[in-house]
Amino acid sequence: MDLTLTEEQRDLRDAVRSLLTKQADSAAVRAAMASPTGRDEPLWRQLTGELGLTGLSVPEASGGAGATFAEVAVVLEEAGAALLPGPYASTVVVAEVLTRFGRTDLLPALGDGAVGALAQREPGDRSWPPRVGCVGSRNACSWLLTGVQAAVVDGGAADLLLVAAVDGGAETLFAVAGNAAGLSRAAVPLMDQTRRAADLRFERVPAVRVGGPDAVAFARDVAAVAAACEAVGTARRALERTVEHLRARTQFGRPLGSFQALRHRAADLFTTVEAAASTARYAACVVATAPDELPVVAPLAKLVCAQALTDVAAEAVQLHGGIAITWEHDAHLWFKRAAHVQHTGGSPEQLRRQLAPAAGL
Amino acid sequence: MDLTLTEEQRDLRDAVRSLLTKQADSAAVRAAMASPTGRDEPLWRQLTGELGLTGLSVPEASGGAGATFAEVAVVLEEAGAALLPGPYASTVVVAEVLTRFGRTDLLPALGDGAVGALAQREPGDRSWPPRVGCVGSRNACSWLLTGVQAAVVDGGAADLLLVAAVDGGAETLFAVAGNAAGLSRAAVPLMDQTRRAADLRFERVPAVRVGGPDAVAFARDVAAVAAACEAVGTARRALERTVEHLRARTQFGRPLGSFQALRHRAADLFTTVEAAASTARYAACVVATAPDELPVVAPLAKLVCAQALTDVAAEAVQLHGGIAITWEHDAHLWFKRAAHVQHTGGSPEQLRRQLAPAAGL
Amino acid sequence: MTAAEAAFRAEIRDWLETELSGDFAALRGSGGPGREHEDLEERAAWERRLGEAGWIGVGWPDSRYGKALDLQQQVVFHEEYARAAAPGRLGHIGEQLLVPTLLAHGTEEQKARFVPGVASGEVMWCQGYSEPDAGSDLANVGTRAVLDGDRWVVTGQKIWTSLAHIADWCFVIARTEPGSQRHAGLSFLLVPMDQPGVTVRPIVQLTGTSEFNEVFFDDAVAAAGDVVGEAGAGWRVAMSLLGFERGVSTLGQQIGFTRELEAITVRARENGAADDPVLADRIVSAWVDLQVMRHTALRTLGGDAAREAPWAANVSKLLWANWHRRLGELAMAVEGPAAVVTSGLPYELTDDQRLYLFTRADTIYGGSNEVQRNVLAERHLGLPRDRA
Amino acid sequence: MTAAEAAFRAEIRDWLETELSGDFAALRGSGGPGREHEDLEERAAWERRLGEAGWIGVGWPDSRYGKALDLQQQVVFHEEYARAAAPGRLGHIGEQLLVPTLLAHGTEEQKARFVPGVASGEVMWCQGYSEPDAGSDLANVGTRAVLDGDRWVVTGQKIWTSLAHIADWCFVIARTEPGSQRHAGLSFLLVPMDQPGVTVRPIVQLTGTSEFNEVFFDDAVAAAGDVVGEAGAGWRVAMSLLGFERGVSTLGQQIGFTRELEAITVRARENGAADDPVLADRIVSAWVDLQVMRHTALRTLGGDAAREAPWAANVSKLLWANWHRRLGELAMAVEGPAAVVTSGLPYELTDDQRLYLFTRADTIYGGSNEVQRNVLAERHLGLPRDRA
Repeated sequence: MDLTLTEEQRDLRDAVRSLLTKQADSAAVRAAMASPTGRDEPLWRQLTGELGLTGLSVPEASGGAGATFAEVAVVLEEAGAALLPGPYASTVVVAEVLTRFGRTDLLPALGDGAVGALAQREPGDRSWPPRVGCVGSRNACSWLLTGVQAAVVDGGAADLLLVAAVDGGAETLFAVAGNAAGLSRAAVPLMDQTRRAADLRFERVPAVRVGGPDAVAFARDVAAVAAACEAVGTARRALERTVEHLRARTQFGRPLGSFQALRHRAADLFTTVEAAASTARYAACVVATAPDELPVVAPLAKLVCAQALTDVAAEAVQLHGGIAITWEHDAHLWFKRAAHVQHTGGSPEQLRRQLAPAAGL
Repeated sequence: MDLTLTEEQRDLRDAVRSLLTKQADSAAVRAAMASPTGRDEPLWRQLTGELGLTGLSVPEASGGAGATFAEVAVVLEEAGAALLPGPYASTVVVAEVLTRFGRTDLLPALGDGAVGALAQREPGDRSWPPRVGCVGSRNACSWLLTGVQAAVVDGGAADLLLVAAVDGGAETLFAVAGNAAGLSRAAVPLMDQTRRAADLRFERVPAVRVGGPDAVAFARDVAAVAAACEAVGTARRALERTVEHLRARTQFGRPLGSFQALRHRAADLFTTVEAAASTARYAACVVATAPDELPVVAPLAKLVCAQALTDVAAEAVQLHGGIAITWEHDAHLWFKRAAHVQHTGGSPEQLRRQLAPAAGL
Repeated sequence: MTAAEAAFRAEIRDWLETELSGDFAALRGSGGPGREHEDLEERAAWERRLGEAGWIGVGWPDSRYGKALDLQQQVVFHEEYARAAAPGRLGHIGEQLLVPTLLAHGTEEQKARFVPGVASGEVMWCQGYSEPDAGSDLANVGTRAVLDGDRWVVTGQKIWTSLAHIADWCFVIARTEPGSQRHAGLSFLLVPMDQPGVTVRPIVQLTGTSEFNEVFFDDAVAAAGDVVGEAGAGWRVAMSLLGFERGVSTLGQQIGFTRELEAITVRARENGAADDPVLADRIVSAWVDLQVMRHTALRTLGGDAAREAPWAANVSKLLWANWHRRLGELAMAVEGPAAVVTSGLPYELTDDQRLYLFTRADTIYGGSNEVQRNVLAERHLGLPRDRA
Repeated sequence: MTAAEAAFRAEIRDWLETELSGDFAALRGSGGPGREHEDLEERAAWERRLGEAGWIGVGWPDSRYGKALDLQQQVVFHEEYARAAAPGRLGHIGEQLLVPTLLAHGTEEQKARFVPGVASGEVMWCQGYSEPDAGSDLANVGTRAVLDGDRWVVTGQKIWTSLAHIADWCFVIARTEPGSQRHAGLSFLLVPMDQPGVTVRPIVQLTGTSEFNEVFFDDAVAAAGDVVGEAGAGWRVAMSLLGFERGVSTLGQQIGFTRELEAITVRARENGAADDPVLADRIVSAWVDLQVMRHTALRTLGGDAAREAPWAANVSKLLWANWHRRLGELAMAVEGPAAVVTSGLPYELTDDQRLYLFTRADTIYGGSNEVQRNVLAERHLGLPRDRA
């Protein structure tokens, strides 16, 4: 597997980076995260409509760009780098799942900025993989879904929800329209203010069956890979900004970056980030070309990349010093994002336990 | 509890340090570890006879110096610093146990250089606290001991062995003479060549009962504290030598110690060592004055000090560079000692599990 | 424990129990690092109550101004104060930094003028050391003061000034000899905050709350005599003050830490986190390291500590700051996926989140980890100074 | 995998299977870091066998001297070689360092003279770079060479010279311009080992075995023409050689790592260590980090790696050296209390102990961790050089 970027992927990366540098700088991100919907609406329309980035890996026949998740991953890294507020990751996960399970008929209008989200955790559940709590019951030609899902990222804005539930004893993945009858959504505030979440209550909500346990697992795994790719983007940007600070800031009459203790720590972080980036890239290629490996590679990528971001964000704060403790500097945004990625989608201990059989234990 | 050294303790420390600096330098240690008994016989006679250091905490009425384990701890640190080969730690543990349980009548002739050792692990056992495997059975006015004990440090040379065994379902501590009938001892080679060990086989060996489960636990705990004190001594010396190297050695035209990355690492090690030293000192005072705390403080001290030595020894190797990989430099002796302390007497994970109730879990 | 010590402990405990049951009951657990914005008026009243009862400055070595307790008694006082979850002090900068400095370097007249206000809990102080361009380099002072007749005229900016918004006075390091460099030519000035030349701007922190400030001096004025030590020799005064930080109050701090860890441990038992053996191992590690800090504090407060542990301040700071930062990480891990949800709008953080976020400051302020390591390497390991 | 690749893989696998079943069967697992002292004669014979079959220098870019396999084929070759546990190479210094250097900087005459001996497995090389007083500072070269008619006369000392005791030749960095400083005035000389002026003294390592040496040049002689690149311009030649280290053989190395980790994992299941959840967590961590190294190797060997990952050599070295060192620690932890007992006198270490002890060298030799971090900081992060 060649994990270097293709010419097209590099062009895609450069285009998205250039756009987000202009449209999603720190001020824009802060404006978006303080706005009612938590996103920059014109930018979201541009990303989804003009550029079609949420449909990147959807087949052309289904209205997408016909690329693969490897290309989506390139965009996810840039979204992570900018801390782009809005449901990009959630939506591409839903698109990938529906594409993979042949249900692109369920895709909402991605080109019009439609939003998808994945619901997979009950309130109070801290197990991993999460306990599946919603119950689906067959009702003539359709299903009805009942249960509660906690802190679903982008669940409030979603036009289409994928919901992990139990049907006849088996894990089943259902699709539910955001405006379905019997669905109530209540916003929950997150420490990472670049994200929005909602508690969802389903009371006999009409649902469409997408697939069985393999669909639930696939959705969970793609979400993990998406989180990993975003985390790598954030980590890389946080490190770049930290290195810039070390170059620019002087203390005791010399640039901070000339102090070897700090240079060595930056070098270790660089190693951490690039190693994690390799794993994220590998995982994205696995989604695209070798999904059999996904049950191992997805938790592995989430584990490694969340930890890398956690390490980088923590050191970014320390290496910036006092300014990083202030609201006005972006360091706390990276740091809060790191906590979000680390504590959702399985803790490091849980993910390692999930990987134990693959490791021979 | 005042944990600073008293005037007398400082004098004791200085005297022992001065003696060992002359008599147990690197060349002497290497000669001793290559010798048949694994120790420098004249030095051992001097330490035990003239100076009475193995009987330091034994009451004067029983032929000792009437000091406490806090003074023994001072000597243990110096023995650890020098990597003094020989059974000092093993012997003072036995002396402390016999004193505590009022069995100084069993003490061998400490002033003549007699040696004690504690046997507490069966072959193949990796649990902690160790499974007690030897069995004691009552035989008229005495007990007979049967079983096997693995890699007992100083077990080959011991004039008196303390052995953890089971008697009528209860853990019991027995004393056995080194030359008792039915006891066979086979030397086992250790990676840490400054120590000697033996496998012991007991076949209906006459034994004296010292105490019940509290004696077994006390012996184990005092051994842990002794190991902690020795480890602190080794760690402090390894760090001192490393700092000397950083001061003396130049690279790229300047002393290594002027490179901030190395200076910061040395500072962190210093913090680690002095924190561990505080805990070792506290534990030694607990042996002397507050043995009720010992079941918590002993494993804690062993855990913390073994880890400190492990960290320091590893960094001592790295900071010395290539020379530390050679046989002629002392770094490997510290490093091997660190492994010995870390992997015997309970692993870090096991000791933390032992401490979990104290921590509220 | 001696009988006298037990009686003393009972006295303090009773006093705190009584006082914190009445009007001040709501103040238990209020204030302190990360919560410095809470209940300012009520805590100011508490300061005055402490002062009335003589519980301010218990460790000052001059019995004219306070109880001058011995070390063991001070330990007991701080332990009981922490154990009662009595409110975070507003007056600690005056009590623990300014007054010890005055007692060491001030004139009798200065002591008589300034100490009683601190002792009564009426007068609040803040510390004007750090500057925006200086970072950890305290000697890089840009604030200037010029003697103009009977007064100093002060111009410059300080930053990370705790509690400046409630302080009556600020002690300021200013450059009083134009053209002087680094440590030379600095003075330690006492500047009233309530004057037109002083502006305080709160710094909004990553928690969304404020407890540090920027302080702007724009031709602010101090009396000519309100310089501690000699004019131009302020560096020595400023540095001796750093030695007063912490010390015996460490033991009180550790009781606060114990309470925080206990809450996390209880939570872990309740929510199942403790059933994860790897997480349980981390909890025990935190507990172990807390015991080690306690042993280290006992050792560095012992009779001969100045000789045996001259490194105490640096080692202790590194230990507690890193420990506390890890505790914040542990709190979040114990909470699990719920850790990412705040307790309310607009940005009401949970205790775990506040701990997690605010402890990042612990390793930066009050001498960053990097500064502590530099000091240890140079002063206590004798390693050559990094080339400047 | 393409059919051609599968066929190629089968060819190598069959060849190794056949060869390692006969006289060479006992060599499986022999040699390599930490075991370089084992089976020297038999492994020398194995080198010649490899040479005969054309399996030396498979990655050399010049098809006159070897198979010039493409990258994917080289990966397959190294993977299969490692998978078969074929013996640690004795000729790798000639194959992977000297010949690539000659192909890049040597004259046609030098190539014709020296490459075939390496290709046939007959001629062994060692590397004369490090010196006792230099440490990580390679430019601090004290070894001198003076041109005396048709020969260089070489005087000085090298250290950490792997396999010098079996080498026929040594490539030596020597100062050929008296009074020159640092990187200037150095030359890259080819010096025969079998001459009176060369003395090799083995360095006994912490394992009790030897694989490094001190090499003393005492008026040793090299032919005037046996300088690679221009005399006085040896630094550039020497540095370009460092870029040849590792690369594609990393994947083979990782298969060796996998085998080591598997053995430890099996042992943990057998002896109960795996029942300790905290130790099990460490084992999984090691496995995870090994996968990450594999992904990193794939990325840094990809089509556009030179552009995308110019830092590959430094990052890979840090990753594998630290991983391997941790693996040694893990091996001991899995073994538990039995880990401290050796397998016999005089000082026969267990595999775990050898791994534990010898991996300490991994982070020191071949560019220490500190050197890798310096290079990353300066070249790839653009941080200012530490003041020299």
